[in-house]
Amino acid sequence: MSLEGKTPLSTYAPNTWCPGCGNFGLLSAVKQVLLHLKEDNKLHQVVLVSGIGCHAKIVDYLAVNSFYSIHGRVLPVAWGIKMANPSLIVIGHAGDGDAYGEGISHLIFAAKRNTDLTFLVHNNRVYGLTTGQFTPTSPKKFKGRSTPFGSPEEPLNPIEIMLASKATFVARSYVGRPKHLAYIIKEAIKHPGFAFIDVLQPCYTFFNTYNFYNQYVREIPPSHPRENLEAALELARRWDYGEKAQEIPIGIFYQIKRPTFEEEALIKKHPSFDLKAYVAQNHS
Amino acid sequence: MSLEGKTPLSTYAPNTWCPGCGNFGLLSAVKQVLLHLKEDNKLHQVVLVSGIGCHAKIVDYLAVNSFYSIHGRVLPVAWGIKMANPSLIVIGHAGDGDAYGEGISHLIFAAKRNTDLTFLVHNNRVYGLTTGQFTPTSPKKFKGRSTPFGSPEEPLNPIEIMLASKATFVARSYVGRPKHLAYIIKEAIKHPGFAFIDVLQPCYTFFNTYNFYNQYVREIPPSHPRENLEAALELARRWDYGEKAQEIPIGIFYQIKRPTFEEEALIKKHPSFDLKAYVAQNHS
Amino acid sequence: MQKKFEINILFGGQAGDGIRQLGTLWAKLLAKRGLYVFLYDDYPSLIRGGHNFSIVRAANYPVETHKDQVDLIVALDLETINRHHHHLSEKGFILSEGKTSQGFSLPWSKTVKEAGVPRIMKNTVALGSLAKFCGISFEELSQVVKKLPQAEKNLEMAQKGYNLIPQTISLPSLPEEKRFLFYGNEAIALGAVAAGLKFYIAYPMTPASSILHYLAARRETFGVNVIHPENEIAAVLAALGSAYTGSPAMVGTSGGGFALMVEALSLSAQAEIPITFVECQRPGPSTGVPTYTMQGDLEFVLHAGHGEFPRVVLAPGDAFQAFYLTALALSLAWRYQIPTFILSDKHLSESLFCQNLPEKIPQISYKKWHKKDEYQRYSFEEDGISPLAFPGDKRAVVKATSYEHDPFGITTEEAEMIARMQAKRLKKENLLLQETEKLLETKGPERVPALVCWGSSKGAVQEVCKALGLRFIQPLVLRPFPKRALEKALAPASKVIVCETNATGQLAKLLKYHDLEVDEVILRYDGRPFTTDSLKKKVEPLI
Amino acid sequence: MQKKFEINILFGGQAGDGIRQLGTLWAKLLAKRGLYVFLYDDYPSLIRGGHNFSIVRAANYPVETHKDQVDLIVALDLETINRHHHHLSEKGFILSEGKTSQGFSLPWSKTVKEAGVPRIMKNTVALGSLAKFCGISFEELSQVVKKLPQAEKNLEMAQKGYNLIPQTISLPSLPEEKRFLFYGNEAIALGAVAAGLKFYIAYPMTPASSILHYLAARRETFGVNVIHPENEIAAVLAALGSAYTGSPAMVGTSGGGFALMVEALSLSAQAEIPITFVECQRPGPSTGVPTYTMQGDLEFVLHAGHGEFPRVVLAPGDAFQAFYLTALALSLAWRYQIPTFILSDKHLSESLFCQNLPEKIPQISYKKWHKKDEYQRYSFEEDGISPLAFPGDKRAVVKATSYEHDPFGITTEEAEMIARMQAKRLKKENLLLQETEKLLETKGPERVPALVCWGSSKGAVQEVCKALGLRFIQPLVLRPFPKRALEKALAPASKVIVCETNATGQLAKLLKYHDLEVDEVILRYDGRPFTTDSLKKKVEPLI
Ligand SMILES: Cc1ncc(C[n+]2csc(CCOP(=O)(O)OP(=O)(O)O)c2C)c(N)n1
Ligand SMILES: Cc1ncc(C[n+]2csc(CCOP(=O)(O)OP(=O)(O)O)c2C)c(N)n1
Ligand code: SF4
Ligand code: SF4
Ligand SMILES: [Mg+2]
Ligand SMILES: [Mg+2]
Repeated sequence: MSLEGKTPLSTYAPNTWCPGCGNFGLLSAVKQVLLHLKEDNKLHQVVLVSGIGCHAKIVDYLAVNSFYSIHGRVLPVAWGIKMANPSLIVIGHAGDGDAYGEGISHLIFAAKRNTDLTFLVHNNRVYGLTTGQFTPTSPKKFKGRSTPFGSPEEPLNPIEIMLASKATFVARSYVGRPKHLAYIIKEAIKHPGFAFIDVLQPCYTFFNTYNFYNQYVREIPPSHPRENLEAALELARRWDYGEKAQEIPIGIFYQIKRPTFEEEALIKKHPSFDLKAYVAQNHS
Repeated sequence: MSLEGKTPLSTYAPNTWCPGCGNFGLLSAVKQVLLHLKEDNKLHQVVLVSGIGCHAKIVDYLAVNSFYSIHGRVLPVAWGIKMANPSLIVIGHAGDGDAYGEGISHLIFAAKRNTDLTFLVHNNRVYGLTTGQFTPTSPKKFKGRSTPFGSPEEPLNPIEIMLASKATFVARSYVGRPKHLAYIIKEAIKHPGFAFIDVLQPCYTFFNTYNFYNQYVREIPPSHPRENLEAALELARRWDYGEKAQEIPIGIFYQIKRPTFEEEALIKKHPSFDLKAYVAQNHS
Repeated sequence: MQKKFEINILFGGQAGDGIRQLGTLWAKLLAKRGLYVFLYDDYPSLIRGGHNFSIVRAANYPVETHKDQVDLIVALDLETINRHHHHLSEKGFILSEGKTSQGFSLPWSKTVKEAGVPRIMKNTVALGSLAKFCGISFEELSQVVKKLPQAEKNLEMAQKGYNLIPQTISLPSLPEEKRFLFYGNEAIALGAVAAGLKFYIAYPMTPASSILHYLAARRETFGVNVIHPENEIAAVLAALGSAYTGSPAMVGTSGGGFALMVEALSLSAQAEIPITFVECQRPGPSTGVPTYTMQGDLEFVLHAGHGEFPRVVLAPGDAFQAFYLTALALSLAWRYQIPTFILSDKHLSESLFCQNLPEKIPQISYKKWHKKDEYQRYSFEEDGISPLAFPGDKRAVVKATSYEHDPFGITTEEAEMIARMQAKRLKKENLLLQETEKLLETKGPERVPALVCWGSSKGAVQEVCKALGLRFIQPLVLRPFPKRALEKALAPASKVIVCETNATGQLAKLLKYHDLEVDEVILRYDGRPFTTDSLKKKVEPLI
Repeated sequence: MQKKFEINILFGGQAGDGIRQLGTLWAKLLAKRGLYVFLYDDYPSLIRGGHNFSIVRAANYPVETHKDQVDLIVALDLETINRHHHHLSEKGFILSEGKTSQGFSLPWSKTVKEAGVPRIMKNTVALGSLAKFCGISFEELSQVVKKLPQAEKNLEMAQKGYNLIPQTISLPSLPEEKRFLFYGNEAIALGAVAAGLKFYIAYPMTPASSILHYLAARRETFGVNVIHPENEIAAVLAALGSAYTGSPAMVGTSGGGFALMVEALSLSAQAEIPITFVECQRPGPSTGVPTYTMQGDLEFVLHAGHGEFPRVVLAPGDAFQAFYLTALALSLAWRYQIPTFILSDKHLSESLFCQNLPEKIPQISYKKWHKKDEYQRYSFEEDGISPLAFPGDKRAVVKATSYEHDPFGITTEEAEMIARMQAKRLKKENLLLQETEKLLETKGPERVPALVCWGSSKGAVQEVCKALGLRFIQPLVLRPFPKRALEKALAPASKVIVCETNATGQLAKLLKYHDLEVDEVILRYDGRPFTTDSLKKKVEPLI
């Protein structure tokens, strides 16, 4: 028996996403990036960490190291992996329910700490796997199964939240622009520190936003000054994750350098420890 | 036996804060506000909700309704109280460990939802009751008992986080300015929606910041345009909760109106429900 | 008396084909004929594709479980036949679009395509064919179909399906009696509403989500606020906030979500705030197998929470019990100011039952404060239960707390007060036991082996008992444990066989713990419920 | 043999007076003399003010518990005398600043003030006086004092205190033997380090915080990363991330924090990732009484988590056991790829013990992958234990998962695979039992009553057994439950009396559950530990 499937990097697990699901585009972008890492002989260093939801199935489909964790907890798991072995390339896959609902505390702290991870939010603005409830980025009035009369809440803007939380790499991409997405993921992996990507990923079944995104998505021009927080905020506010938009910028909103958590917090060497001598010295 | 203590609104519980603790100033400001509510014959409508920590002891000292909850969970408890009885005046007391660490997810959602609460963070930038560990708003390099070699993390700026989370009332005050503090609390209670106050509250024992605050705290001038998000952000960025400051603005950074969660989400009337008729109609 | 009649039909197709809806409509159709029905729904954790099936059993006597073997397969795809043909009885039929020697090949997809209606309506076409096949009049069929959204188109499709096939068999009907169709979770929701629920607060999690969906869609009718917060921790704490003001609240989730609520469970105990938890089990540990079933969380729920405190754990086994026990859970929570539990699982929550409602429905009530003296939230009382007042009351200052406390609710660290308050809370356990001990189902003869079960295994176990002439015993309350009542119920049994769908025999352990002998344990832990035929085979060699 | 000697001293004052430090220094002083010592620390949940006291018992034979009655009170404030004078033995003394007929009135505050040193140094002055009072040479005293920060000033203060008082009594000394002083939490921390810990991840919570503080201060020495994350949920999940890479991790907390970790506990079980939990109990439910003690979380820890899976629960009763069992907990976690627990409480965690270290320290080791064929993280093996590989290994793809899965770690919903994997994991429980069953302390004669205890009650119970000639039994492992070993240990007892500091008798229930008879239960649930004298009084009428 073998874990490998019929195409490079795939496993034998049958894909169970709905036809038309935005996750297919995301998967192929990730594969593209992983194939590059394979060429560089780094594939064995990659660890994918996922939450629970439609997005999370991605780890079953890829024949690389992975930790299929629990709903909302991608980031602490990924953090633990990176701390314990900083030579690993750790990529988190979360849903928007995962990342912005159940697990938002970890997201803020990952940004604050600048732990060296890449974090991809498969943001379909709906709970997919639990059959269509509103999430923190669903537009107000969204009719999901827990809010059949319309969601009573304004959506969060995760780009703003990340900027306020001191993230050092803040990006958005769209599965409808696969090259762009692959490029952003590569840049995120290169970034030394916490790299956040909100990936617009239509849920064909419960919240089909393809037309909307196709209409309004605009790539951020290269002239955008990435290290400028005000400029990043201005771009971030062009779309509030509401039902309407004038323009939805995608690309890297913000990127700066700052020491990583691993550099700042981990002990430098693991000395050999002489228990007997230590105890004699300190406990008598 | 009686719950009441020797001074108005107080209970018989002995006060166990350290001499010099910033919580005393906070307590007296709150008392002042409660006395006004008492005059208005509204004291019985007040509910204080606290977390766990030094700050939280405040509810033991005040002879008003209170829910002494658990660490990090002030806001969901307060939210539940307000939803179930919107005529109550619900005031949350949290520590910075509470509000910005254990419970930050609830803080973001309280702001997003604009639930009609007043939320006071007793921000001493340290875990007081557990004897001095660093918190999310401790300055980098802070030497606490869990970080004896210095905290490896940049502090969060809760004002920025709240602005990014769509809070409709964002303020900061300082226990060293008791009148200012009382004024801000009153404004917060008046505000229809989520009113957030970061209260600078020196911990005399583990992080004595009186001199620092006395030196740098400046009241926001009345000319500040409260409904202007950019202006609020600019003010917020004047101090990053680091060790150094040029100026620490206190006052109302931001205030706008937006429908409250209670208005948007609660059912309007509780009709009498005829089970038998309903079941006959819908379940056969 | 009529001759015994039953018909078992398996409906299969892909997720997105509306298999469960098809099964439910069929069940309704037969229920309207006065037949008893039961629906079992089997689906993987995905949204489109894969393989779903529902088995609907209908009979002219009560049925609360399904069989592996079926009389008819309605296959909306080929996969259904591949997977299930070996479950078809020898004389069974298949209705499908493919060629088959054992039934009819019907052009449902073509019908739908030609009519230009959404693909999902294939299920209505198939329903039409099935109805005709079984000799159900189109009049009867349209009663059910016309309640669907897009009624006209659906009626048209039903008609087309109806015309595709000749009548082949016929079904009996029974004189009409008042019985209703409830999914387990609907019964839980309705029981709570009937008892006086005011807030249902829940984060989605299979197999509890349908409580949320059902209540959310009907919140105005029921007068219940339905809130979906940021996570389970917020859910339970908001529920406690609500209850503190006198507004009854319930939360619902599965094992993983309940794990996140455990800290607050302990808070509810210390603060003595009433709350009802619905825990719908699924196979664990951890994410496990989200859309399948297992009775694996009993010990967890019995003991969850730090510190020691009374609780009530109720385990319904069908929709009637689910309705009644949920109402009771709310009632007990408020009368005793404690946390109470409904322990369900996928099999109970997501199966469809055809039952009546209880005559008397437990209501929320509580010991009210009489407004003498100063209010003490935690006053010492004979029975351990302090009267309730709520914030907003001008004469009371209501102090709830997570700390150990004195009668006013002020924090204490004094040895004597700590011990007295611990004892005050624990005192309730005895009273509770007196009230709940009788909650036990016992049926069947003496001096024969008894099958003992709990929760969703009830349906299959009960039927096997009937078939084999065994004694049937189902405790409905698992804490406080009805030791004496069980002792009495078990005494006349010649042998005790415990049946549960988990891997370690948690009820069996509980019985042994209470000095009740267990001779055999039948376990199933592959994510599937007992079926009456497969269970019977396991029981026979043991008796 | 020397005559039995013991001296019990109570040190009291306000929080912030350095009472615990004073007691600890005193304990060190006597330990250096070769005496056995034990320190009990009693403090409310506040930072300054209030009333703290420490009782230090010293003897020329092993002591692991304290008494209520003391021989000497060192009172840094008046409150101490008011509260404790009735605990003073008839011939006891009081050293204090106030007037007293039973001792000395000493101007400690004045001394400090005149010297212009920080107020806290009053404790050093008092230590000086006490040393002199007891006939300890200034040389001995300075050995201990000079290790303090600000050594010179402290030595000066010690000297001043020394000069305030005449020698009044004298203490024996014993030939030096290698014994060390450990707080319970220090022993837990060191045991983990000695076994091979690499990450300690914890959110502060009394009474577990001192593990965090102790390790954080020495992280470079120990080669252990110490991380304080945003909450307990992050703590446990980061620990699992760490262990997934092959880096052993431990988390520590109290009941409320552990409640938040329960979802991840279940994850560790499904993913088969080794982890050790330290749960330091305090009186619950909920926040309860944070700085006091109770053995109230046993049942919770035994059964926490949704789904069914093996775990090990170890309950040390002194520092030696804490050290050894923590090392063992890590070792078992890795060898069996399961969650393991150290169940402590305030009384064990924050008392000071004078003991040796074990000769042989369990080490972390695990079944390594042999790099044949393709790696299957969850391969089926005879013993249920699949070999481990870690990410970064070029030949292995390591897939951990919270879902039910096949051997590669790919999600499964197939009935047969589900059942096989459930069985694979549960298989380990038997192996575990074989290995841990012997972990039981039994001492004392046969045909007399036996006192059975667990965890921190050990010290007092053991001493009462010695004093009354009873049999002493302490199971060190509570899951898997050492039924046969206990049966054997209990068999020669004429009567079984269980002693525990909780309100419902959780160990007693566990014994009964395993068909072991219990005749009497002695419970204490006022937040205080058993003391040898008070427990003796409770035992005497029962034997
Ligand atoms: C603690 C917990 N709560 C709830 C669930 C149920 N659950 C599974 S997936 C999911 C939501 C998934 O939404 P999202 O994260 O947006 O992922 P998507 O399916 O949309 O990709 C939920 C609530 C769970 N598994 N664990
Ligand atoms: C779930 C949980 N984790 C940890 C604790 C322990 N704890 C009590 S108070 C506290 C920190 C308090 O810090 P903060 O919120 O800043 O309040 P302060 O004492 O500074 O006012 C902690 C960690 C707890 N009670 N509950
Ligand atoms: S439900 Fe939505 S997100 Fe999930 S697989 Fe289907 S289309 Fe994709
Ligand atoms: S520790 Fe700090 S916050 Fe707590 S009471 Fe003392 S001074 Fe106040
Ligand atoms: Mg989503
Ligand atoms: Mg604080």
